[in-house]
Amino acid sequence: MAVLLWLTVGLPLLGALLVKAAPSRARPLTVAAAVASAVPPVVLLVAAADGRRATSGFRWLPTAGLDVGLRLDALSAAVSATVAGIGLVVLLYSVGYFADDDRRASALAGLLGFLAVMQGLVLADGYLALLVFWELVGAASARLIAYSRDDPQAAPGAVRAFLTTRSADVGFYVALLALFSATGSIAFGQGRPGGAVGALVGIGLVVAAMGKSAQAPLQTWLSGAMAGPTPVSALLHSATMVAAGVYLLVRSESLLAGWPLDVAGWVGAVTAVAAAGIALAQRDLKRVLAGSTASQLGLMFVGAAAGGPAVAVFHLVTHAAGKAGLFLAAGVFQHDRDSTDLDELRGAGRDDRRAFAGFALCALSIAAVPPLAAFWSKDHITAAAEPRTAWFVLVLLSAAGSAAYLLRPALILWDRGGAGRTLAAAGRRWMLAGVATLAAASVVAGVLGEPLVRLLQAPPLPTSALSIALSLVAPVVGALAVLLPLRPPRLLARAADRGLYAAALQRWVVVLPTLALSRWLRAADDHRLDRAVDAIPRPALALSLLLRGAEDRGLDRAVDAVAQGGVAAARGSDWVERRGIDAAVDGLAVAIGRSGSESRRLQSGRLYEYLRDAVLGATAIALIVALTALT
Amino acid sequence: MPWLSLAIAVPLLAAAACPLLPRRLAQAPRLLALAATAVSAAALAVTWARFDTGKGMQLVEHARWIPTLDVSWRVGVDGMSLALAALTVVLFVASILYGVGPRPLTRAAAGMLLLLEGATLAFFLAQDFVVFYVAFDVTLVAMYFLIALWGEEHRRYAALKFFLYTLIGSLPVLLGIIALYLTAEPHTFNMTRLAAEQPLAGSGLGASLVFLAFFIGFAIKTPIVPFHTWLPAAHVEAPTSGSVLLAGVLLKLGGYGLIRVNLQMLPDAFAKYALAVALLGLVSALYGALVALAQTDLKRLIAYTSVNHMGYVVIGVAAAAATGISQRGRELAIDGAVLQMVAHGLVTGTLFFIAGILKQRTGTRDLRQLSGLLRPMPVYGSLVALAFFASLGLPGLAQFPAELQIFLGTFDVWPAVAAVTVVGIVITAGLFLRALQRAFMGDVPDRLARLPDLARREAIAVAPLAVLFIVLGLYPRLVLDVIKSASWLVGG
Amino acid sequence: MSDLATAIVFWPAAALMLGTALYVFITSSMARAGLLLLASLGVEGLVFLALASEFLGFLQLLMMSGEMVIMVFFMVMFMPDPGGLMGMDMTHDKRRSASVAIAIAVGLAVVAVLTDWPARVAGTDAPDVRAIGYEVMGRSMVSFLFAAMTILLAMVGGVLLAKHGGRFGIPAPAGEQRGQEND
Amino acid sequence: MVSLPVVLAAGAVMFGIGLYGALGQTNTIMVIMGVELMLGAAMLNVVGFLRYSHPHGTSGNFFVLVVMTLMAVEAAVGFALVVSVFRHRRTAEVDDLTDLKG
Amino acid sequence: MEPNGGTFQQAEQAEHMMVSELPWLAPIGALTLAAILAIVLAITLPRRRQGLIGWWVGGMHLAAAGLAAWVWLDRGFKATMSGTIVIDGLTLALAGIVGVSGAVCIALARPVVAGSDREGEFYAMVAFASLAAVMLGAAGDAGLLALALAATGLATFVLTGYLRRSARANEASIKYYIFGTVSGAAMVYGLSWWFGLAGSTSFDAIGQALPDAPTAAVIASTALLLAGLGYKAALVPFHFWTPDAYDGAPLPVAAYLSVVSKLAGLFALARVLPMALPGDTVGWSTAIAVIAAVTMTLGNIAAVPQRNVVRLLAYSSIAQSGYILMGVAALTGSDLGLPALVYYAMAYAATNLAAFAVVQAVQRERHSVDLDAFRGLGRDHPWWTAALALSFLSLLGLPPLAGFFGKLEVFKAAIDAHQAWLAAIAVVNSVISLYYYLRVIAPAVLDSRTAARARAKSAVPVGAALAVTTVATVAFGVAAEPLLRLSDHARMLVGS
Repeated sequence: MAVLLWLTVGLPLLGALLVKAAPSRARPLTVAAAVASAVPPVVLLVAAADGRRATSGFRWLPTAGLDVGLRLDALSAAVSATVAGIGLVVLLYSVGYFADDDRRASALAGLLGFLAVMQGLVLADGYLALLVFWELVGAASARLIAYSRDDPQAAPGAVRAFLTTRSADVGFYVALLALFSATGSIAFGQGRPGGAVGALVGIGLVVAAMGKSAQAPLQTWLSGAMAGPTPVSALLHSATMVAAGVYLLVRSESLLAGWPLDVAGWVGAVTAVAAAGIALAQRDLKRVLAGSTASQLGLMFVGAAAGGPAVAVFHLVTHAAGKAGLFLAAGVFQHDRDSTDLDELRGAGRDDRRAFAGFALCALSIAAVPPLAAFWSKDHITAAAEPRTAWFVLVLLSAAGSAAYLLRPALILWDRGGAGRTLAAAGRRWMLAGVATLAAASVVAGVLGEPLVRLLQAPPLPTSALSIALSLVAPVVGALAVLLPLRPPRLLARAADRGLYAAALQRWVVVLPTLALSRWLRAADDHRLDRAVDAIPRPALALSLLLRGAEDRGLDRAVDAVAQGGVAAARGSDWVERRGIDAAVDGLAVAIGRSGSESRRLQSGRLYEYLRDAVLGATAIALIVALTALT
Repeated sequence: MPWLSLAIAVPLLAAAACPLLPRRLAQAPRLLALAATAVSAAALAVTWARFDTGKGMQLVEHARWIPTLDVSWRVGVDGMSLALAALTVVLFVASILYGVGPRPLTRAAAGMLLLLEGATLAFFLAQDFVVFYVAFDVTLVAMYFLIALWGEEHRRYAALKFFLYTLIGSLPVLLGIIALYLTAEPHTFNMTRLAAEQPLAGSGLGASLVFLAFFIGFAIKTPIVPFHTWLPAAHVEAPTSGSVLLAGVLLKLGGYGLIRVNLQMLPDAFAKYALAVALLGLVSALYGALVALAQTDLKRLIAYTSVNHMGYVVIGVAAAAATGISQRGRELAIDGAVLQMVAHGLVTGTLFFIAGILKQRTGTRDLRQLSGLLRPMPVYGSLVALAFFASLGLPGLAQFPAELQIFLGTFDVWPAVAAVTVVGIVITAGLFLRALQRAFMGDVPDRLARLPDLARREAIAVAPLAVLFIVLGLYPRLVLDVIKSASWLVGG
Repeated sequence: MSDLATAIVFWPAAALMLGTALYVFITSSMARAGLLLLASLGVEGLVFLALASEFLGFLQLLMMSGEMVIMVFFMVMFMPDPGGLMGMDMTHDKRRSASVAIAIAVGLAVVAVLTDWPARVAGTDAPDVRAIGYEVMGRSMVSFLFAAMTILLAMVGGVLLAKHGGRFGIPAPAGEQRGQEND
Repeated sequence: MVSLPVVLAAGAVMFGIGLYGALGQTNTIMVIMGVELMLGAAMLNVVGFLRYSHPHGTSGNFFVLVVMTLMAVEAAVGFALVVSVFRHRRTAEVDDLTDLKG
Repeated sequence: MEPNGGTFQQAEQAEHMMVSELPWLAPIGALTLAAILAIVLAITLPRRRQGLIGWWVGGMHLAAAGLAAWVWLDRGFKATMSGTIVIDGLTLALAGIVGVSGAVCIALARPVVAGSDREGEFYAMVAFASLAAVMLGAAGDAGLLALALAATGLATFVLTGYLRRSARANEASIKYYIFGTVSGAAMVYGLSWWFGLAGSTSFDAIGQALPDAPTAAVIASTALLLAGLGYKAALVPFHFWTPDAYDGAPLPVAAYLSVVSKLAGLFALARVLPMALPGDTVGWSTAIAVIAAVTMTLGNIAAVPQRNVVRLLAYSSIAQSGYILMGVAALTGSDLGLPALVYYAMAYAATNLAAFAVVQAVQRERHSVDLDAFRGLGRDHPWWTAALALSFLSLLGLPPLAGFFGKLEVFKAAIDAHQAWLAAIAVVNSVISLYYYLRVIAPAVLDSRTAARARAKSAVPVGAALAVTTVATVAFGVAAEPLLRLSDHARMLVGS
């Protein structure tokens, strides 16, 4: 088992090194490495399902307790397998995505390297190893975001991503220090120490998880990270790395039990709604998806806080498949239109129907349309949140939002108004295969709930009639909110007349009722109603615009302001540096020089003055001696 | 075979031989310097092999020098000495390979480098206070000439400042040494004995004054804010190898002294002022990072990060001196501090080489004038990124375990200090990424588009350092098992 | 000498001595000053005599009569206006010099007067002049010899300085060039 | 009646006069005279002590001899110096000697 | 030791002792012989051969140093001549230093005075001055002390004014003369009071009387004594003549003044004060410590703006007096004071002579002693530059040069004597001194050649002196053991 554990980390790493070493053979090497890397996690998963547990570590620092190692248990096996699966798909997709890129070796090696450290993070045994991989994952992420040399947003995005997550990592450090200081151990599964130290541990870990998972108010880095190549976004910023925060919460359940998890839940619930609003207002497809990711991760936080590990991990898995699929499909459109701007992408789905099919399937899954995968997992979260009304409301709002923000790009993609051009790109087959795989996964992953519960030996997943009902209603409301106000009735009618949506939507039973509803609303021709309905989304829209504005201006500016404040402070201290201390020292030198010049005046060259001064000096000495002798 | 004395003496003798080399043989100084350093390295390797990690001060070589004052040539190693001596040799090999001033290495430059090397080794290995002090000051002179002769535009000013500050630091140390000498009965300069006997243990004002004298001296060398103002000037104006050695080796003199003298010989006094020292270290760490953030000159930026990193060392040492600390925390803190010195030497050495190469290629180190360098210089750029990430404490690279150990040790006694210190890692991350973003990413202007990538000579000088800090980052016990402060740090 | 005789000689002699000494620096004539100094120091010999130091007193009179004559010669040779006909002022910074000197004199006098000096052991008379001889030829022999060396030194040195254009008919050496001025 | 303090006071006054000469006179010769007076004051002190405190202090007698010698030799060298300087600079005024300073 | 002579028996006894004690006076005798024979030779030898006198006097200086060593090793210490001359560690060390330094100065002077009109007498004057300097340090009697002070002064006045056609030399000698005689007269006045308090001019007797004597009189007389010896040692506030005299005097004479006559004054202080004021009477150690602090501070500060290297060295030597005086100040409080004094004196002699030798070499070639004259020296004369750097760094006190161990010793003594504040002031001063020492070293080492210059005729004696003193500067530090042992064994017969 130990060998398998290390292989899980080692194989992708080896692959990365090989690809880096032989860039001309990047493609075959990547494929081989990707496939090989997927094997050990699967074996591990089987073993874990079989009840096998293993750890393999060594003493990394001489002090007792500071070991570093990997472990196999149910949680790590499950997440590791997810990572491996998504990783495999994304890597194969990438082979196609980067087919025309002459620096593909770098990108592929980067992805493989990321896969290695991500597996390390998942399999890490103890908080020290977790921290090591946690930081490495962040660095790998920054490197991959900054991959593009043409996009002026890439470098700043990478920097912001790394800095934001690292700031949050201070929490991890502090938690680790506090934990070790209090218990002398950094092993998983400990209870939280009491007192202030325990509070530090709790807060620190939650903050770290928030940073990694882009939870409010630290979510801004995620949209900046979209400047990276799309496969990177798919792998890192939707499916795996950002889920590390959720993983940390689940992993640390025993440490965080109680108020820290409540805090996490609140953060998650708020983020779920806020990020949904942000997603709704983005004009860039990938940024929409980024907002959606943050929102879904918020749901996972709620799940972890309210429902326990199985709930969160279940959603993690289904979301990973769906969101990665969305990104991969977005990547296809991006290749088609050489952009991810929604205006540019208008009609791209119609031009590339296969990709759009995958996109739509995954979107429906994320939007929690039954019986697709994410419906089930999200339903459990909703059910788990039911006892806490506030969370419950927020979760439902976000569910509605998810339908809205996914429907909007879907509509645009399917619009006819687009340019209708498709760039012939190499490697399409790889890419479409990837999209297809994940779309399929999004359809079927819903069955994983029960096995997961058994694997994790968790209590049965919560569910309730109310939650199912409201879960069903929420997306519909969300979809309506999009369909009604954003389509002027005339346009909508024409679109309906032309069967604009029919071809697409008929295939998806879930959207049909929505469309029917919209038709009914139009048929009612009730201006008041129209207006009333119109009025509902308006505040939402305003809110989302506000949030986006906050995102772009407020929070970003706040972050920038902090940074600028730091820089200003730095400049200030630099000024102090140059003017203050240094000047003091230099001033001292000047003073010495000046007193030297003054002392030259004593040496006037006039002998009688010398003599007189000598006499006075001698007298002074005598007086001093007399004073000391007499006292 | 007196291996340690050999390691010190060979560079010094070679330095003395440098003026005698024939002027015609242009390569001779370089080869001589390399050969001498190789001998030193070999002698240290033998020592490393013979070193018993379980014991404290060992392999002591001893010869009478001035018996009247009980001054001896006394050199020996414990974990800290050995680790830092090894670091010294490594950095000198790199510096000699890289060169100073005009190429090939002139006789004078080779002589100064070798003199500096011998003196630095003597300092780390000395077990006699006079040898210790002599070495301390000889490094000062050699470095002064290195800066003043082969430095950059304002080299005179910087060299003078360096000389001045270091002298201000070294003279109180001399007073402290004398005070220790006089309080020991019988009078002795033997550091091993002084550490064992602790003649000033428990004595109030005197011990505090002596502590203060040593502290000022080492604080200037380390440097601790506000005694650091010599550092940016010296680092910026020094030639590349000079900066490397200054940051990589000479700053360690201060940290080494703090541990060797203040902590080992004056633990009582240190315990009294531990929190104050730690706060100074904390201020250094944060202040250094903040000031570095505002720099546009790459060398200045690196220089200030040295203040930051050495601030961690000071915090660790202070924590180890505090009364409330557990044995485990103590060892963690000191192990971490020593490892941090080693790691910082390797990483910052690399960084200064990087800055030197940059200046040589582009004629400027002003980050505002640079952009997109990764494109013409991918290998170099990757090296820069690697070194930057190492310096900001990324796991897997050498400074992470060191800083983590310091944090762990410090948290044991002052959680608040440790927690605030951790904030420093964010600022360093910010400043390095800013620099990376500014100079290495984005569009590349035409004038920078055709820069040659890393040359072989440069790669040979820098690669060993990079390899070492990666290896140390992956498996820090390679050095930590040797350092093993538990075996030589007397329990306080 | 009895106390009375001492007093009779001492007071006038001391007054004269100090008066002439003071007048040395008041007169505007170099020659007069020299003669006054001669007088002052000669009278000091008288004071010595009054204080029962016959040997020293006579020696002082002898020395001064020789030395001061030489001094007068020098003054006549080298001084502007040696006769003091123009009444030139030879002082500078007179007030401050005077106040410093007065302060020092008063200070020393006060300390001297207030100090409880060792008293003469009663009943022991001063030894006769031979004792000085024994002192010089015994205990202070080496000092005496060294005094001789000093006189030799002064002679050689005095000649060296005073006589330009030495034995070999070459001029005295000029200065080394120091780079700031021309010698 | 004469007593030791009287003698010493006279010595102090004489010393002061000599010092005044040394400080206040512009001419080197006059300064030398001041020095002579200072030395004379020292002699006077010793003679006073010999009379009133230490009649057996023969070393004091020798000390006076030494001082007399000093007066002679210092004057001799001093005059020689003045001669030398006067030849070259045509002046023996102390106030003219201010090239060396600072 | 008799406080007074005065009887026939005493005289007879003294004569017997004198004969038996002659070996102890051998170093003094050698110098006396050197002086007398030098005068004879100066009168008799033809002009071309006057240089031989230099060899003779220089040789006898070395012989005196050798004899001092012989006395030390073979005869031990003794208060001779009824205590008027004290031959002990202090005296013999001074004799050794004076012997060797005098020889070095003669070597330096040889090219300056060669062929001049009074060459032979010049060497004779050096011999006289050295003799007087040794006497000054050896004097155990006020009379001899006054004589020796005056004789040292007179001989060096003449040497300073030797270049008679130089206005600067004239001025220097006049100033030096007047300052010296006035200070000497003041000392004589002070000594007269000591006689009054003790009834004898023997410092031994004075030392028995002064502790119980009225304080005011003791203080006043001691202050007057300090004026005399302090001027010789160039202590503030009696230092004013120093820069002017060094500046005007021939360079070898300036070197001589800065080493021989200064050390003689300091050694005399070290002898007289503990002898006459035993056990820190009237707190003189503190007073000396204060003077030391003021001296080093003023010397260093005043040296900073100097551009004339000779004046700079003059102020530097004032500062060095301050450091040496730390040893004197520690005499009562610590056993380490005397060894520190002796070692520092030796180290200082070697170092300062090396510095003056370099300056003289530069002056001979470039006809200037301005800082600019040192520019680019390293390219033209690497060995000179090495000597310059080594000697100036030694003056600064950098290890492992002689000056460092000197500082180590005096700091040790000061701290041991509970004068740590003085050591702290000395430390600050060392830092200040860095400014001006580097001001000379830096242009010499760092600047490139300014213009091609004709190389001066090489003067073998100067080169030899330069080599010897530089090697000594290094060797006294690296191989300090013999000298330190010697200093450690230096004892004073009376006093501390």
